[in-house]
Amino acid sequence: MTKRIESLKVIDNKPLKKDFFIIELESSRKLPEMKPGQFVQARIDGSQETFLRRPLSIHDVDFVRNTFRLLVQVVGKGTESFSKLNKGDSLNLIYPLGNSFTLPTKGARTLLVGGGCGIAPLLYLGRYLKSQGIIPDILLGFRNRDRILEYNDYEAVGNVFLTTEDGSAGEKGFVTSHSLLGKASYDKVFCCGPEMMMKAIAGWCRKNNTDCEVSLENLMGCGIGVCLCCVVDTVKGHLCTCTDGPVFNIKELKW
Amino acid sequence: MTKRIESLKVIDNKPLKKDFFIIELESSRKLPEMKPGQFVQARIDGSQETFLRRPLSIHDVDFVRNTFRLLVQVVGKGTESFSKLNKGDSLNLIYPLGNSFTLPTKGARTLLVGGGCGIAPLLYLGRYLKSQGIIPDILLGFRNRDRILEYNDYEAVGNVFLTTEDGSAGEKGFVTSHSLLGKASYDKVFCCGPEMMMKAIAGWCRKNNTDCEVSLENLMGCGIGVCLCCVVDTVKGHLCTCTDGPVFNIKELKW
Amino acid sequence: MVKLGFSIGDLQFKNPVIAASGTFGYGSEFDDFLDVSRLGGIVVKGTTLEPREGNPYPRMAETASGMLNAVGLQNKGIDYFEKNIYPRLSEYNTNVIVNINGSCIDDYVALAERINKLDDIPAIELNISCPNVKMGGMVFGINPVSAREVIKAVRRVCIKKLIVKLSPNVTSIVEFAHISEEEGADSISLINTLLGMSVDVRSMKPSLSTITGGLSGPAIKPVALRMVWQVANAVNIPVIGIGGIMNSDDAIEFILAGASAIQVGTASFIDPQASVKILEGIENYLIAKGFSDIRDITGFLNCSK
Amino acid sequence: MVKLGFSIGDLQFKNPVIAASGTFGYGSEFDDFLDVSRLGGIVVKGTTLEPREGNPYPRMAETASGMLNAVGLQNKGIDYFEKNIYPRLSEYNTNVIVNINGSCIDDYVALAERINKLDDIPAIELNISCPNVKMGGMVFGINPVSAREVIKAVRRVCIKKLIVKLSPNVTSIVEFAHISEEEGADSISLINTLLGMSVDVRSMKPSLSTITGGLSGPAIKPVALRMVWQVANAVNIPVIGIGGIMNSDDAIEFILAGASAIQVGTASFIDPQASVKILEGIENYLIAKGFSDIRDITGFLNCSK
Ligand SMILES: Cc1cc2nc3c(=O)[nH]c(=O)nc-3n(C[C@H](O)[C@H](O)[C@H](O)COP(=O)(O)OP(=O)(O)OC[C@H]3O[C@@H](n4cnc5c(N)ncnc54)[C@H](O)[C@@H]3O)c2cc1C
Ligand SMILES: Cc1cc2nc3c(=O)[nH]c(=O)nc-3n(C[C@H](O)[C@H](O)[C@H](O)COP(=O)(O)OP(=O)(O)OC[C@H]3O[C@@H](n4cnc5c(N)ncnc54)[C@H](O)[C@@H]3O)c2cc1C
Ligand SMILES: Cc1cc2nc3c(=O)[nH]c(=O)nc-3n(C[C@H](O)[C@H](O)[C@H](O)COP(=O)(O)O)c2cc1C
Ligand SMILES: Cc1cc2nc3c(=O)[nH]c(=O)nc-3n(C[C@H](O)[C@H](O)[C@H](O)COP(=O)(O)O)c2cc1C
Ligand code: FES
Ligand code: FES
Repeated sequence: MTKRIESLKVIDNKPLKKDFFIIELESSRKLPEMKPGQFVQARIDGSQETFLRRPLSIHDVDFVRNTFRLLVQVVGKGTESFSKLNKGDSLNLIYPLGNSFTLPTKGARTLLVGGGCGIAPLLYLGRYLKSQGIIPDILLGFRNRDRILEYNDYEAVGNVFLTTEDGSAGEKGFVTSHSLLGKASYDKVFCCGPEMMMKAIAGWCRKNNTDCEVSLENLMGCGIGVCLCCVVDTVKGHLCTCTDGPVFNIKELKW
Repeated sequence: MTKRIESLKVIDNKPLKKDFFIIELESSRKLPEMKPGQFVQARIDGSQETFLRRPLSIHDVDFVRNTFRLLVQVVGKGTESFSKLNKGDSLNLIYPLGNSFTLPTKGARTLLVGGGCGIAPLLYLGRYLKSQGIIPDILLGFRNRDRILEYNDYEAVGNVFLTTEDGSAGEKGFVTSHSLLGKASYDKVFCCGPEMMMKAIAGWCRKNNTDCEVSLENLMGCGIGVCLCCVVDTVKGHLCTCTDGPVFNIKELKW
Repeated sequence: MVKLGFSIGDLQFKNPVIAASGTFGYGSEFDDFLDVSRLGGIVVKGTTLEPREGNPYPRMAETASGMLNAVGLQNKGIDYFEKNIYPRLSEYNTNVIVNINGSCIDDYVALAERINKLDDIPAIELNISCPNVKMGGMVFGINPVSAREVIKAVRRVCIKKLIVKLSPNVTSIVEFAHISEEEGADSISLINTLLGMSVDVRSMKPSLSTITGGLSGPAIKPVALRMVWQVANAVNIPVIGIGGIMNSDDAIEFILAGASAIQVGTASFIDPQASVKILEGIENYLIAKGFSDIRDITGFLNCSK
Repeated sequence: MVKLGFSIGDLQFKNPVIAASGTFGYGSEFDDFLDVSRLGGIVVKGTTLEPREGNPYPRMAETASGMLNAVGLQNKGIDYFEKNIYPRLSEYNTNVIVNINGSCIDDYVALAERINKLDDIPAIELNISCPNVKMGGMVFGINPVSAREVIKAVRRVCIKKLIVKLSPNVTSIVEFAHISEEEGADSISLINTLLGMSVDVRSMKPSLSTITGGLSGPAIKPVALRMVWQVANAVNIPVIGIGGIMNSDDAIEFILAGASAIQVGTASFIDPQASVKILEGIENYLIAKGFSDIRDITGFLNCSK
């Protein structure tokens, strides 16, 4: 999979609830192969707002229109400057980066679990699974109803279940307490979200002997495996989130 | 004269020829007293493009509409970022700063000489002189016809004469070689432009025993007289361009 | 109301925000922008015995997130200060500190003696760290022997609180902190500027008339913070953190690292109100975190894994 | 065609743009972005005798125009390098330099002896300046006695060109440059990172697991440039300038100040093509200024008033 550096055209930048937004980008060249779970390193050309690039997951790809989307939450100055991009502006990316989710065998009962901006990579993953004939359950957790993102897109690729911490929508509690986890059993779980959530899901999977992959969010200096800043402590020693990950099987992690 | 720090609203940003543009700013408060020759220290709020503020002369003030204008040439990243401001954006200023031109007595034969973006402060000066019943001669020098700024505004306040270095408009040569200087004599000359031009005019004034004030452009750290970075070597020692100037009588300078 | 005060010996400061020398003039330049008396203190422009013209122009260059200066202690000398500036300063209801500079030890001693007589100046900041003068300044501050000598000599005469301002251009900042403490300094302030340089590739000339100059601003904050943390862990006198502090988060980084107070320098060029905004921001931070006294977070950095 | 080459002794470099250690992996990570063989050289990741895991996460923090890192020389050790990486490196048509690191002098000597046997490695860069390891690294580089010892010991065995990489965290960089030259270094590269620190005010914790780390990026450029200028004026061996070089103007500043070559570090994180863009920019500058050989502008800084 060849990586490239490219300035892509912003063809849409849609604010969602609260601090979230979805940027759609168009390439003037044919899009490279991109897999679910991969990410980009983004920076506004010439911008001094941040020094380093910012890693963002590939949210969804449309190879027909030659575009793809990023789902981003404003948490600091980098993401804030991205949120202000207008149609026609450009965003410079190094992409596609990282490994990808390991796709389950046909007929595998599959669960996707996401929280906050961690739901970003799950849409492209769900779409891919669906194209392989797997309709996953998708369990999304949010703080409260005001923080629920528009999940219609997710409903098109799987069966969506919701939790909110305060019960203002879906079931009350954390994703791990959702009744689904009591009832159903899965061959494969994919999870992306706050570390606490991923650890809880990892725990549940261990207990239930379920294969589980998580997508980690570490601080990144380069995104291409040279700065060695993004390490995660695994059973094989320090591995790079940007090249050995961001997707790790929980068997590899010391959680 | 009280200085203030304020974010002003950009109500117009008009590109002129080549790298020049005129920004019009509106204050939400009553404008302070501002005198010809004074300047502002500008920065885009929150911008990381430049570290320090950038000094810009007050080009023209409209106390009725509570607005004023800056005439700016793009020479680097600060001025470039200003050129990209849109209507409705804001520009943060510390202003008004510096001393001002010493206004001549009624009936004084007055010449204003400007070159490049040094013509900026001369419009407000001319307007002021006119309000005092003095119609100045205004001698403007440019590299070539492509670099001539729109000078209609200047024609409204004085008699405009032009030179271009290549003779593509007005008289050919530098301002000092304009035939006007051979014919007319003046009681007071005000000059702002490239240092070489100001030195030449200062030389002419010395020879003709004409009182002359120049507006200097030094690098500024603060603009309010505390960093002592903007000094000019005068007969009284090092003086600050930002507080003792930017306007100096050539008698004070060691030119 | 949260408590913001700190003290150097028996000298009380109402809050930990102090304006840094050479960046705040004599205070009055800021009267239009803020109430100078709200600050914990102001350190006035570096002062010498005789008037000084400083270095030739150009004296400044912008750098990435910082600036270089080569002012070279331009000031009108202690006589002028005493006669024309000091009387005005007495009107501020805050601690006014004089930053003193010399070409030799006698200069420093003579200045300290002059300041002894000025009732409204409760402290001096001994600048042995100015990189922009050929004689004195940093030359003292980067040599342990001469640093000790000048501090000792000044301490012998100085009846005011003595703050020693350290140069960061050394291998071991802790060594100079120890020397300061041993020789009786009441407080240590750091850092002064890092020695830097910049070149104009168009003209192929140095950007500064002096070739090298002092680097200040956010660029130096990580170095300043590291040194403040090292020094705060090494001495028992109050440490004043300086270097690239632009907002209250920056200030709090220094306080968590062990600084009892901070100085605001270059930030005042970009926003003349930076110092009071930092003060307000510190107060808000303490309230939000549920602390009632700034001393509860001084040196509170949690270094456990 | 302008001439861009320079040499360290009889070792020719086709141009003065070299990728800095720890920021360019082993070259292959950049194959998708540029033709690595176009560069004057690449310095591969800091290598030690034994494999090293480096420091715990977090190892990085962004700062104003820079970053702090606390990687701590994570690498798979010289055996792995020799067996798995070296064979691939030989395919690049450029000078591949190994950056060597040890906890004691014997480590450095043993590494130098191992590299002696690798025909396609024409030079080593002796890193006595890594701030992120408890033993060795910067500890050698900030003490003149141990710096001399390690350089002497390595020089005795090393049959390759020996480049000594200096730490900027010292009072007198010139002292260490002299020591390097006296002990037979063929070239000096500088600077390594400045020791810095950053605090997360929300969690009240240090941003790095190691509390302090190495500062790189444009923030340090003025300090790096000053030191390169001082060193270039003090020694007669080629100096390689490093620190905050993001574009060709930055590189030219170092060359005008006396650097025979430059290394591109952190810039490659932001733009993996930075090194070749810098190379092209230098060429264009020379053409625009009418020079036909880069050596015509090396140390050409015009310091007359
Ligand atoms: C592989 C990967 C994929 C990601 N995908 C997405 C995505 O699709 N959508 C999305 O919104 N975000 C995603 N993130 C997170 C995103 O990179 C950060 O939110 C962003 O870098 C923050 O930049 P900023 O300048 O806005 O905030 P900053 O000002 O840099 O930081 C704001 C706060 O967030 C914390 N922070 C910043 N980055 C991280 C991080 N990587 N991990 C933990 N804490 C951090 C900082 O410590 C600070 O407290 C991803 C991260 C990784 C590593
Ligand atoms: C009192 C005063 C009034 C001014 N009024 C105006 C005005 O009305 N309109 C206008 O267009 N410009 C004016 N200037 C000049 C203006 O301040 C500079 O052009 C501007 O600061 C450049 O900023 P930049 O970031 O675009 O360029 P930079 O990237 O900072 O610099 C680009 C190049 O210009 C040179 N340069 C920058 N500033 C100065 C300076 N002050 N003197 C000499 N060389 C400089 C730099 O050395 C560099 O080579 C004034 C300057 C002063 C001191
Ligand atoms: C223009 C300028 C002039 C300065 N003059 C002095 C001085 O006279 N005495 C002194 O001790 N420090 C002087 N300093 C250093 C500052 O007080 C401060 O230590 C340094 O700038 C670092 O802080 P900052 O990054 O917040 O500016 C000066 C700094 C600048 C930028
Ligand atoms: C993440 C990272 C890792 C580094 N690793 C090494 C190393 O292993 N050996 C070394 O000599 N220098 C190392 N350095 C220092 C760089 O080679 C360079 O000297 C320094 O970053 C300054 O240059 P820059 O500002 O261009 O990055 C590292 C720097 C960074 C940012
Ligand atoms: S981010 Fe640099 S190695 Fe992963
Ligand atoms: S710009 Fe600071 S004193 Fe004039």
